[in-house]
Amino acid sequence: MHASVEQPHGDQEAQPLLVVRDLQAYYRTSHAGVRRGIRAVDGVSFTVRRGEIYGLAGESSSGKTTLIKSIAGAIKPPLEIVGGSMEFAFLSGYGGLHRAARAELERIRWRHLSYIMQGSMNVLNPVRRVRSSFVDFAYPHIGGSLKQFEQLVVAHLARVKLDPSVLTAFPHELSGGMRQRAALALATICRPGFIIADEPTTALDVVVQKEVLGMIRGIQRETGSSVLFVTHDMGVHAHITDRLAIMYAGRLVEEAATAEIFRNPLHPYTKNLISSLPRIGEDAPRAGLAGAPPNLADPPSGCRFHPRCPLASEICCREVPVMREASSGHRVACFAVNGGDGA
Amino acid sequence: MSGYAGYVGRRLAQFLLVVFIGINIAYVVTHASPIDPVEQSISAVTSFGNTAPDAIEQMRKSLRELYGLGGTPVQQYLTFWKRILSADFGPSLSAFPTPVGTLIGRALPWTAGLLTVSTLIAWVLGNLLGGLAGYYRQSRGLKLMGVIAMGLHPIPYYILAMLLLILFGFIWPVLPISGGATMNLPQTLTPEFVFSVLQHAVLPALSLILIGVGSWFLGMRSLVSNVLAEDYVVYAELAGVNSWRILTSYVMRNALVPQVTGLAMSLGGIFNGAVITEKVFGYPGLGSLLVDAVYAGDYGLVLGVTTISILSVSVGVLAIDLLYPLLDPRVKVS
Amino acid sequence: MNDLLLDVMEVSKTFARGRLLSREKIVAVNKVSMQLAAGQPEILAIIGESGSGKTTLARMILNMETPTSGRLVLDGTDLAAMGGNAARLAFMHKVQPIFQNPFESFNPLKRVERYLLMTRLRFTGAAGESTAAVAVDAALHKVGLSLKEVGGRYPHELSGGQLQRVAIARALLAEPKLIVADEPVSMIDASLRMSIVNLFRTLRDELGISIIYVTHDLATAYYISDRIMIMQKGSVVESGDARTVLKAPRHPYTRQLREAVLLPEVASAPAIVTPNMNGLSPGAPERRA
Amino acid sequence: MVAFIRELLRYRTEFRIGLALVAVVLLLSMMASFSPYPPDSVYVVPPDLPPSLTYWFGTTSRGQDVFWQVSFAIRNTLLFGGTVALVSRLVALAVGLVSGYKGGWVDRALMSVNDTFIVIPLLPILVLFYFVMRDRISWLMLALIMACFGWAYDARLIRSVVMSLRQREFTQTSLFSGMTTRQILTEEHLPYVVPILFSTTMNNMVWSIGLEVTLAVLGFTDINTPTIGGMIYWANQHTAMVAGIWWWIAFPTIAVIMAFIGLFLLAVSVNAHIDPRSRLWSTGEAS
Repeated sequence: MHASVEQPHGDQEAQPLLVVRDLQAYYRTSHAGVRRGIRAVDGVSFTVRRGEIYGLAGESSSGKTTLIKSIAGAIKPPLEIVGGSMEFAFLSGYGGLHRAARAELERIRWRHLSYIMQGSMNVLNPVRRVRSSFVDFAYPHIGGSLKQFEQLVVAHLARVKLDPSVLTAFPHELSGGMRQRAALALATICRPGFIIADEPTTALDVVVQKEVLGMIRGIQRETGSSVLFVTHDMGVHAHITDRLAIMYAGRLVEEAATAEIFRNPLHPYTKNLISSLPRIGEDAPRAGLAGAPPNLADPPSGCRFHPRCPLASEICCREVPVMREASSGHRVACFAVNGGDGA
Repeated sequence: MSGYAGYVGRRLAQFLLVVFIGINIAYVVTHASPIDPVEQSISAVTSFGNTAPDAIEQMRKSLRELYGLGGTPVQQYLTFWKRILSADFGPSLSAFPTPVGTLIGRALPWTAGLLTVSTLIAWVLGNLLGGLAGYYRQSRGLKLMGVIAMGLHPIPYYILAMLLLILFGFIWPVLPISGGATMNLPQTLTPEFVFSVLQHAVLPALSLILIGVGSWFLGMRSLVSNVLAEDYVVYAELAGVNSWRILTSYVMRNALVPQVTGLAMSLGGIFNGAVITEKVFGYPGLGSLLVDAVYAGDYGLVLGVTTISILSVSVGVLAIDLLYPLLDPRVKVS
Repeated sequence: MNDLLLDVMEVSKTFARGRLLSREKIVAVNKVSMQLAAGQPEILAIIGESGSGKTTLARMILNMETPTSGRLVLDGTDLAAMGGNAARLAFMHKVQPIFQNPFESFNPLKRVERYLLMTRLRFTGAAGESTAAVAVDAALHKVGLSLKEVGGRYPHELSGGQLQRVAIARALLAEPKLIVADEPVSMIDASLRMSIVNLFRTLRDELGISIIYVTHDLATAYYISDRIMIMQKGSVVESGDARTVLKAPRHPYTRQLREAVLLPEVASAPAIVTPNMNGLSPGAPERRA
Repeated sequence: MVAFIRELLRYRTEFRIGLALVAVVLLLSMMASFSPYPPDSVYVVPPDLPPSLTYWFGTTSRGQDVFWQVSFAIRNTLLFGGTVALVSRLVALAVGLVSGYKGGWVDRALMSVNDTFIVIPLLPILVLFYFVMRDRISWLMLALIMACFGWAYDARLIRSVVMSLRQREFTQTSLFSGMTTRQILTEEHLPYVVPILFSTTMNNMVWSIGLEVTLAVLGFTDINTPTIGGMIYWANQHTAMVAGIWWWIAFPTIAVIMAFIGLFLLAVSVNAHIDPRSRLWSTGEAS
């Protein structure tokens, strides 16, 4: 094992922060002799660069939550990593957090890698004051005297416009927006190199959502962290991410700079996602897609989008399209765009 | 803080309601009898030996008043309450003329001590082990403990107490099986007396603890497996928070909250158990007093012990309720 | 009076929180009035954030909540004066709900067609199961499904989008004049959302059903509604023609909401550059317009 | 329902063990109908014989065959528990349903009374009851008075289930599909309440039988009707343990413990199976 922990601010700046290669994560159950598998993530590759907000969009059964769990190393049966690797800049040689040694993980977690969770309204321990969450999560990584630590926390809370008094409050005494900002401060206090944000603003009202997004952006710029930002909301992606990947039925179908995706979507699924978004001031009719997302226990052959695709041809039913660069930095997995032969 | 005041107000109101309904049940039960309880009691007492006729008359008068047999139903009811509120249950018939209050006062500390200590031990131990068993699901030892708890929990107090009695009284006689302390020791705080009290408390306490532990263990284990799925626990795990810290401050701390409510709710049942245990081990508490009073036909004493039981259990519940906000800060806003 | 389908007059709803000693009152809806004209089907959007009282108002219109003060009159019937089972059935014949969570809209232990058949039999006096089944199939066709696809299925065997269509078909089977839909698409996947939204438009245009669309989403509200009503903390702060209000909001709160909408247009502004690959200063493009 | 039981049999070891124990005890109780002796006659067999091929469980000092006594006793004890459970279920169901559906002040008032009944220590009251009734106390009377106290905890459980059912959207769908309140209760909600009713019935039987045994052992019941507690009472009266007649106490104790553990396991396994999270765990049906 040549595992080593590298400093996020080392001299290997050009090295990407996370490289995911051909990841396959399945839910496998076996009872009464019947083995079943749900291929939630099936051959996903992408790279998160240093200092960028990388967006991941997908609907409820796209496998994006499973992808996040895999990257975070939160693998519990029946979820299994079946193939592929995830290499972090700060943890190389293991092929993923789920294989890292315990001591290594304890060093990395929160120092180099933190999370803003889906439903992060409920991430603070309800029976303890907010201060103790900061102490539990961050103090072991920051050290020094508790007094210094608290000063640091107070200064950091100011970045998310929270008063120091929230530290002595219990979570239920804070409003939803305040809790969300406290969670944001908690996730960024150690200035980690990498933050995974899973639907961090979905439960918020629009006005608060915009404010919190601005704060995430602000802190990210200041600390130079990379963020993997997952949400189904294309408006949020447009607002905050630098690059964007679209996931459908366990696979990536398109990836490009966010602006490029919105300006020039290539994959028919992406095209529909963007063209169907209603906009205030535009009265043209929008059309949804026919059909329903596939069941991942029994996905369609070939391209998983072909049963709903207006451009589907015979090859789409047979072969799996791979992600190919259509123009610089713009990858797409579609025979209609890339041309016939697939590979 | 007004939230806390509101909470305390609600708990006090509930406390008064429990006492009110409890005493009323006692009233209805005593007045439901188709036979004249006074004559029955007197015949039960007098059959033991020669009692002076004027003493019998005094008893009859006191009993009739206690039963509230004179006057209109409303007057009967009010008299009943008056005697209970003034804690005046008259003289005991079986230990005439010692007042019932004195007998109860003597017995109460034994029960309170035994019950408090054994309940606390059972609660703490059961929750601790149950918490560990819920957290470390794979541990064989804890799994085995779960099986034992499942077997122990449904066994009634009497049967378990009897089994212990057989085990330590006949098969392996190492512990005293009867009484609260060695008979002839003076009841002062000498080391011998304290040791003797502790020694005598082992078996009754053990039977209470064995049954209690099982139920707290099972409850805590299932609570913990629910808490484990909560966002704040998952998040702390992802954050690499020390696992002992997660177990104590996150998992157990939150799972304990309903267990405190559970303790308050089951206090009545635990008291029932203590009554039996005391009888089996001849422990000089309220339970033995109650059972012996029934055998002796001592009405005042039975009624006195019953009302005091209702009252002391309610006080216990109130005490737990008032401590509850310390554990769960959320009650203040409820 | 008779030319109104729905007349909401100064309704308020207060909830009491806490018990006995510490009682505080929360005004969920504060003197709201609104009207829907009869014979003139339209889509009215009620827009607000959480705590704005929009859902409480919708529940009062559905007679699931009784107003603390004020009056609601539906098609000539005062909801407060409605008593007895027959009156309740007559009311539900006119007004039907669509709920937010399609997975929760049907009992997981029962087959979904049960609700469709029941609705048909109860409200339209359909003679027997077989005529009802024909009507059920027709209603399912209106929402792009068929009895063949849905019959005999349990809720977990259908997707969220399908279930929401079934819920709409069920409402249609009562032949209502008004449908109250509370956040009907917020839990529907993006690729399916617009087809459900478009369905509401079809219901209005082809079946002449008025729709009250309760939502927090300004963009879909703009897309389908004729009129909108903006609520904040229980009160209506602005209302009127959807296009007028959303294009040129007058009330500061409406403006605030309008500005908070995250629009894809922002990203398609030409100032975008590809992110800097050289790490430390993330090359995030300036996007603020 | 059938599918539910089949699933339980398939995935829950506790359920299988519980079912087996209860079946054995039930079989034993049904044997009572074939007893060669009436339950209350004494000196029908030679006294104090240890277990043998003739007298499987031995004989008592009162000249009774322990096997047939246990059979009668467990039958009566189960009947007692069943009666208490049945009557208290009616109260629990009524209070739970009303409280859960009505809500508001009705709920608050009912729950206050409910909590009172949970807290009040029952045993002293039962003893008081025996004290004033003495020999007139009957099996049924005791069962009824216990039923008056045994509903409260379960009413709370039923109430919480009903409250969550009432909140769920499908209830509103049913309402707007024109279903009557009775239909909603019996067709939509009952399937969720039945498993709870079952598991609380089992737990309630464990509770009431335990109390009955206790009272009987102390002699505070109708000791002439053979029950498990009654048998132990008579054994104690004849100082059976000291005299070495252990079988007089051991067999009824074993029988009642089997009943307890069996009923308890049935309750636990059904309860665990209703909880969707642990259900997924056991059937392996994740996501």
